[in-house]
Amino acid sequence: GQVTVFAAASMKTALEDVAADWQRQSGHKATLSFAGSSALARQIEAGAPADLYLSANSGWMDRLEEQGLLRSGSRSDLLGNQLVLVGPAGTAPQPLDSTLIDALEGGHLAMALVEAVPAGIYGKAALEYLGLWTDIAPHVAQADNVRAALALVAIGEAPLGIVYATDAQAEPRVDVVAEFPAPSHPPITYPVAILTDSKADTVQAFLDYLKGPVAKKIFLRHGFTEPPQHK
Amino acid sequence: MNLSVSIQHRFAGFTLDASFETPNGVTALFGSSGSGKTTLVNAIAGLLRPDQARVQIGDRLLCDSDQGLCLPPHKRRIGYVFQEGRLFPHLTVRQNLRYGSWVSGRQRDQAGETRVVDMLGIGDLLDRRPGALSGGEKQRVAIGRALLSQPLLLLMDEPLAALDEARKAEILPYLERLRDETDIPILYVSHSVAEVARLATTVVLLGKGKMLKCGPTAQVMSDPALAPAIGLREAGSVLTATVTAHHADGLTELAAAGGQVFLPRIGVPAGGTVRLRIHANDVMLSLGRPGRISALNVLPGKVTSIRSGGGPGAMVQLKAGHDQILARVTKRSATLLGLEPGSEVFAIIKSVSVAQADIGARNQSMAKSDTTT
Amino acid sequence: MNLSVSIQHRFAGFTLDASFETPNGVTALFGSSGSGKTTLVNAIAGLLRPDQARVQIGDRLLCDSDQGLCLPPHKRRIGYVFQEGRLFPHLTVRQNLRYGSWVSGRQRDQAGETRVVDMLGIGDLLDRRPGALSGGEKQRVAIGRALLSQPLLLLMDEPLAALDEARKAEILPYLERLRDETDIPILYVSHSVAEVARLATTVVLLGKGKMLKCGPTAQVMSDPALAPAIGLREAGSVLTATVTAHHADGLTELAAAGGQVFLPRIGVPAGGTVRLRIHANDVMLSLGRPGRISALNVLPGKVTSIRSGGGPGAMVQLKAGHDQILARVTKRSATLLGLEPGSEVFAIIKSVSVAQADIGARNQSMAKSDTTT
Amino acid sequence: MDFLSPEEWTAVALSLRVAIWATLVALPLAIWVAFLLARRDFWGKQLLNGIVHLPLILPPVVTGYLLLLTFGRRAPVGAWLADTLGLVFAFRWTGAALAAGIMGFPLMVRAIRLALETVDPKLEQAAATLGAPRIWVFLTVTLPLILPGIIAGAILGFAKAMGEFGATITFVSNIPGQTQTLPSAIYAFLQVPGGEASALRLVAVSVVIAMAALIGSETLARRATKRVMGA
Amino acid sequence: MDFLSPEEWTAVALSLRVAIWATLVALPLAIWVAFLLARRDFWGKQLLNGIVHLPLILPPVVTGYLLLLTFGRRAPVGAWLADTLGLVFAFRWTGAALAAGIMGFPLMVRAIRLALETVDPKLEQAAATLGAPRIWVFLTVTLPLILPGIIAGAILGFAKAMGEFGATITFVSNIPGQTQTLPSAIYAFLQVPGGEASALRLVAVSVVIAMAALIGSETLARRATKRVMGA
Ligand SMILES: Nc1ncnc2c1ncn2[C@@H]1O[C@H](COP(=O)(O)OP(=O)(O)OP(=O)(O)O)[C@@H](O)[C@H]1O
Ligand SMILES: Nc1ncnc2c1ncn2[C@@H]1O[C@H](COP(=O)(O)OP(=O)(O)OP(=O)(O)O)[C@@H](O)[C@H]1O
Ligand code: MOO
Ligand SMILES: [Mg+2]
Ligand SMILES: [Mg+2]
Repeated sequence: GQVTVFAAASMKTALEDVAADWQRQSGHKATLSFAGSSALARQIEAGAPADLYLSANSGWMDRLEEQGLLRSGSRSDLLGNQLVLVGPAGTAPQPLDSTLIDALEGGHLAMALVEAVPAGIYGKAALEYLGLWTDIAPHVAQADNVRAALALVAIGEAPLGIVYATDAQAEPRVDVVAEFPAPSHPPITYPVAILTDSKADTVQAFLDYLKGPVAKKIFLRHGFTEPPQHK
Repeated sequence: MNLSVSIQHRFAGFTLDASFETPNGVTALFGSSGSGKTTLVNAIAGLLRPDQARVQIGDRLLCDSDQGLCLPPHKRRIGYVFQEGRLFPHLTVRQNLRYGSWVSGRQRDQAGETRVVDMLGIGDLLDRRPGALSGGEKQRVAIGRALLSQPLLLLMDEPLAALDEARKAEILPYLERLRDETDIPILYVSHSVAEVARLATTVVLLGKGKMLKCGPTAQVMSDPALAPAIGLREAGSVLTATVTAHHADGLTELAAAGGQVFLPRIGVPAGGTVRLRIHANDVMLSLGRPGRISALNVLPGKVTSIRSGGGPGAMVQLKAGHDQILARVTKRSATLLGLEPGSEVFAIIKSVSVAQADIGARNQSMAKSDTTT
Repeated sequence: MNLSVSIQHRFAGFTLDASFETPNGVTALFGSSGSGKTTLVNAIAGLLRPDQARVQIGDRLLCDSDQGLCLPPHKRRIGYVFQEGRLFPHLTVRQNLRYGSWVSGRQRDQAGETRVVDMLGIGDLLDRRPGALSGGEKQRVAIGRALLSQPLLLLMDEPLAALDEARKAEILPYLERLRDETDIPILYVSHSVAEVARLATTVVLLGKGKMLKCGPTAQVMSDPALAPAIGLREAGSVLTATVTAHHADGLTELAAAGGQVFLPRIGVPAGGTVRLRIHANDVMLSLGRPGRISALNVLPGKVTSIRSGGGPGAMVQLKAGHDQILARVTKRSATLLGLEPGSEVFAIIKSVSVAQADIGARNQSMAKSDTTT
Repeated sequence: MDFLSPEEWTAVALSLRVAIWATLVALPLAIWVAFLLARRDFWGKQLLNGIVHLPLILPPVVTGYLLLLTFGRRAPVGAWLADTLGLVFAFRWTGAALAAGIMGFPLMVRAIRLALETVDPKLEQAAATLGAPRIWVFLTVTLPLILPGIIAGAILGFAKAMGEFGATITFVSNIPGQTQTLPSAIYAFLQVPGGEASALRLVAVSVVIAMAALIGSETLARRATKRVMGA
Repeated sequence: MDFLSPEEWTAVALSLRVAIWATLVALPLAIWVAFLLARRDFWGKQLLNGIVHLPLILPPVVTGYLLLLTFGRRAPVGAWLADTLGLVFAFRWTGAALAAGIMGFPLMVRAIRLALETVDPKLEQAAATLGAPRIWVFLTVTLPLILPGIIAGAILGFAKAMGEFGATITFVSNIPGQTQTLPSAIYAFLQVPGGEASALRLVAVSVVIAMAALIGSETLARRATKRVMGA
């Protein structure tokens, strides 16, 4: 009756809380394996014994879907998130305009990889939308994932960084100095799906629980939002 | 079992080309530093793959380039005492000694081991590792290790060079016994003429990679032409004599072709045959039979040749019975005595100067193989 | 410059405790395998840090445990020829030879280098690496390397053991010249009595880590009590003689205390003093002056003692002039000749038996330092 | 023990198991390959040498990915091994051991090869003249003489196995109790804002284990060296 | 060249520069440390030994994080170096070289140390009796004799530097043209669905470079060994 969940690493704290709660409710255990969305997707392609895939990136989910690795009809957008600009705690609010580059004071803007990691892709899109990208691109330090970018700001190595609201909320050493408007970037979604090979009888129950109100409350508490409606 | 060797090999700047066939017993490989002795011995052991080679012990063919046959070293059953020890540093002395029987799965010969250990005086070293042994101690262990591997041929590359006289004197008889009591041929590299004369049945003289001479020890040693190659001081002759009696005062009486000879007692029973080595330097010549002197051995003979070079000395060859005796005297003496071929003289040899270390005992079978070559 | 050494050191199972002081020239370190020769030499070179040590060359104190002084090896300026070569495998022979002057930034002595290379016969090897040299070739390079490091003391641990007679005979005179023409003391480990007798001013006899005897060569060598330690065959006496004339037939005439002596020509001018070594085995005794024999050297003398052990031989000590001569004869001869202390005899010594290799030339300063010890 | 959660203890135990197996299984193979590279001449030697070094040259993620493509359940080699030998690597601790072993392999081979190259062939010749066939020469002379090198190789392999992360998480994911090694657990903590303290605890455990192994190996190696050098 | 984009060529050049500097600068230090560990006895030797091995034991991300905490602009050491020597590591290629050097350090030290331990002290003694002071003995005897070990250490360090990813990206991020090494670029491609082919191209470049270095080093090492072994 055990469910194995492959989930994007950035969901660790929230998902662990949810799984613990589910175990308390149902008596069933969910085994959570956290890694980058890409690594997990490749592992699923290679036949990983996962029941549920929770990605931070709809691109990888699309690819699995194309290959018929998802149980049909099980895919849905579970959560949404918001993109924010953060600075070390105490940093004054920063308008998202051409003063941004001065605010770096010669330092770097921390982001996730802008071509590869979702948070970086969204961030680059937003900056392009705001017309700031060309100027600021040489000053961007790209980390291998969004949490690493957050850490750069948290320890003060980068004066500013672009991360998810969920990350900003969890890290006391940073303050949100600006929020990116929703239209400035593609919608941020966390898709979820059951995998074709899944044999666990409780997988549907767990997915239902994830979509249910109790889990949603926990997710929202961690800063996630309802999934964006337009898809 | 005789040993037949034919080896050609080229290094940059050095060519070895030597063929010889030797009867059973000890074959001395003699030659100056760099003349190719170690190279030759390595080729026989299979450690060096020569350009062209044929090596045969008795009827065991070890290697024949023409047939494309070349046994690997471990199948040759050759005990090799290296010029530089080559003890296994990670094994104790005891384990080094037992290595041969261990790796070949042979029954260990405990009695033989005890005998060899005693003979070599390494009983106290058995539990030590080779690293902290003295130079001579290492070499003694190396000799023991080779002896205990039950070889069919023993190669010894200057095995005694690092040892003192007393230790040499202790080990030499054991090598003699090995020669006399077993059928194992020994190829023995040495710079010491005394050792060679004592041990060797046959001498192979190498010079710059070429074989200069191969023959019975007596013949090579008393060849005046080879004296420079061997070393003037070391030239001499080798006689064969039969033991006639052992006297109470510790002397042994022998009959040589040229007459009666006395020696300090030797361990050969009456009737046995021995070889006596006489340094040319140790022979004095007298025109009349000398009177009251301490030398007991006086052999009458006839001068066959006198060779003198640029130095003050002359090498006089005598015939005493059918034996050749070499005597090295000054030109002045030769002149004073009026020596010339045909002169009748007496060779005076101090009995003790035919010293223990120069006596080689031979058993009958060897005497035979010696004369047939 | 004299050498003063006092060293105590313990290994598990072996204790070295030796103190000696030797005059300038060559000091031979003599003793059986495992008696501590290498250990002693290592301690002098500073390679082993002994428990207790004091080493002084002339007035240069190298090491004194009491003062807590201990110079590191590279500051001692000691040339060391090791028992096992220790050539640098990554350098050519030439680079090995020049290593000493290179690392110490000294001016290289090109003439000296050429001379040493010629003397050692290693001219053809200069561009080779040590890996493929023969055993004797390696040792010759090692000797050259030590000589060319311009040392203040030379330590030689069996330097000639791997060499053939001819090569030894070539190198020995150079060591003699080193001894005679320079002020460099040499500590020479050897198992060869002939080498020791020829080279050494002083002999230090070691046994099981203890110093048994230290004294002038002549004295140690002709001490009948030490004959067993030195080896019976090698016992003998050392005489001092003055060159009186060089004759046209290649002989040199000398005056010893006991009379006139002839030798093959030696390179010492008339008036010079030389040391002659006479093997006890090479001396024959005669009651009357012998007649027409080839031996040119007949010294009258008087028997001072006769020592005979369990064997068939007897050691007869004579006084010829004020020199001691040892003669080893058979008991039978001693009885036949009726020898006893006080007997007047003639010692017959073949001139050539006082051979080239046993002649040691000494210059005046050495003769002096010799007599003062 | 309160210091670590049960799940973390599991990760510690798993890491140890993975590292020990990786080292023990890879070692004989490494000795063999080192021997080939040091002593034999054959066609393709440089190729073998290159392949051995690959895990060092490639980013670990790539190695993990290649492993996934080779030893995954759907991959030819993986399927064949599973069918014939019943040996499954994918998403098992065995896979973690495989990844760790492969990542440490070049280190082991180099250390052993270096030791092999300094063994004096004259000693091996001496053994041969005493009647030892090649394999015996190797076992009784060569092997004991290169023991310090083997120990060095083993400890390098073990340390690498304890620290290996990229290839492991890419190949066998990060499934608690099955494939979650210490480094994976540490990584997961670092993905959580404020997870540094938890990560540090695990780092400490990892360091203590590796240091113990290190000191043990030093002692062994010193003993082996002393035996060889004399006294 | 069409095979790689200009940006990718930049990454290749940067990786080469990083690997070469990392190897060259770390090598003398590695020789010194190897010498201390092999030949000297001092208090804290085991500690030094442990520290040297740390980069091997720790997951690379942790190493990168520790580097950030030590050599970052805000970190004490980093600030001091920047102020006094003008040496800045954070977000510079120099930082990538530092990370690569540190990750390869244990491999270098081990190889060199292993070689040092097999040098016959008797040869060093002989050099001393010929008048060579310690440092000369080291330079003229020890160093040439351990050359094969030094070459092995250098090539291991170089290979590792070419492949290092985790510590580098964590420490200096991924700034195209400044800190984007080949492994970072490869990683980025692997994060995107369908990026495998591009990643493979870069892997090929990386492998070719490393193989060339490998074969070069083998040739050098063989020559060095031959010199030492004779002929
Ligand atoms: N490091 C060591 N530890 C223990 N014992 C040692 C050590 N080095 C030498 N010995 C022992 O000390 C004794 C003297 O050794 P040393 O090498 O000085 O002898 P030696 O007189 O030079 O002999 P040889 O003529 O055989 O070279 C030997 O018994 C040897 O085994
Ligand atoms: N691997 C090699 N390459 C080139 N030359 C070599 C090689 N091995 C030996 N030689 C040369 O071959 C000659 C014969 O060497 P070998 O070792 O056989 O001499 P040896 O008679 O044993 O001398 P020694 O009495 O000095 O030990 C020497 O000149 C030596 O330098
Ligand atoms: O799958 Mo991620 O680690 O949130 O980009
Ligand atoms: Mg030789
Ligand atoms: Mg010695």
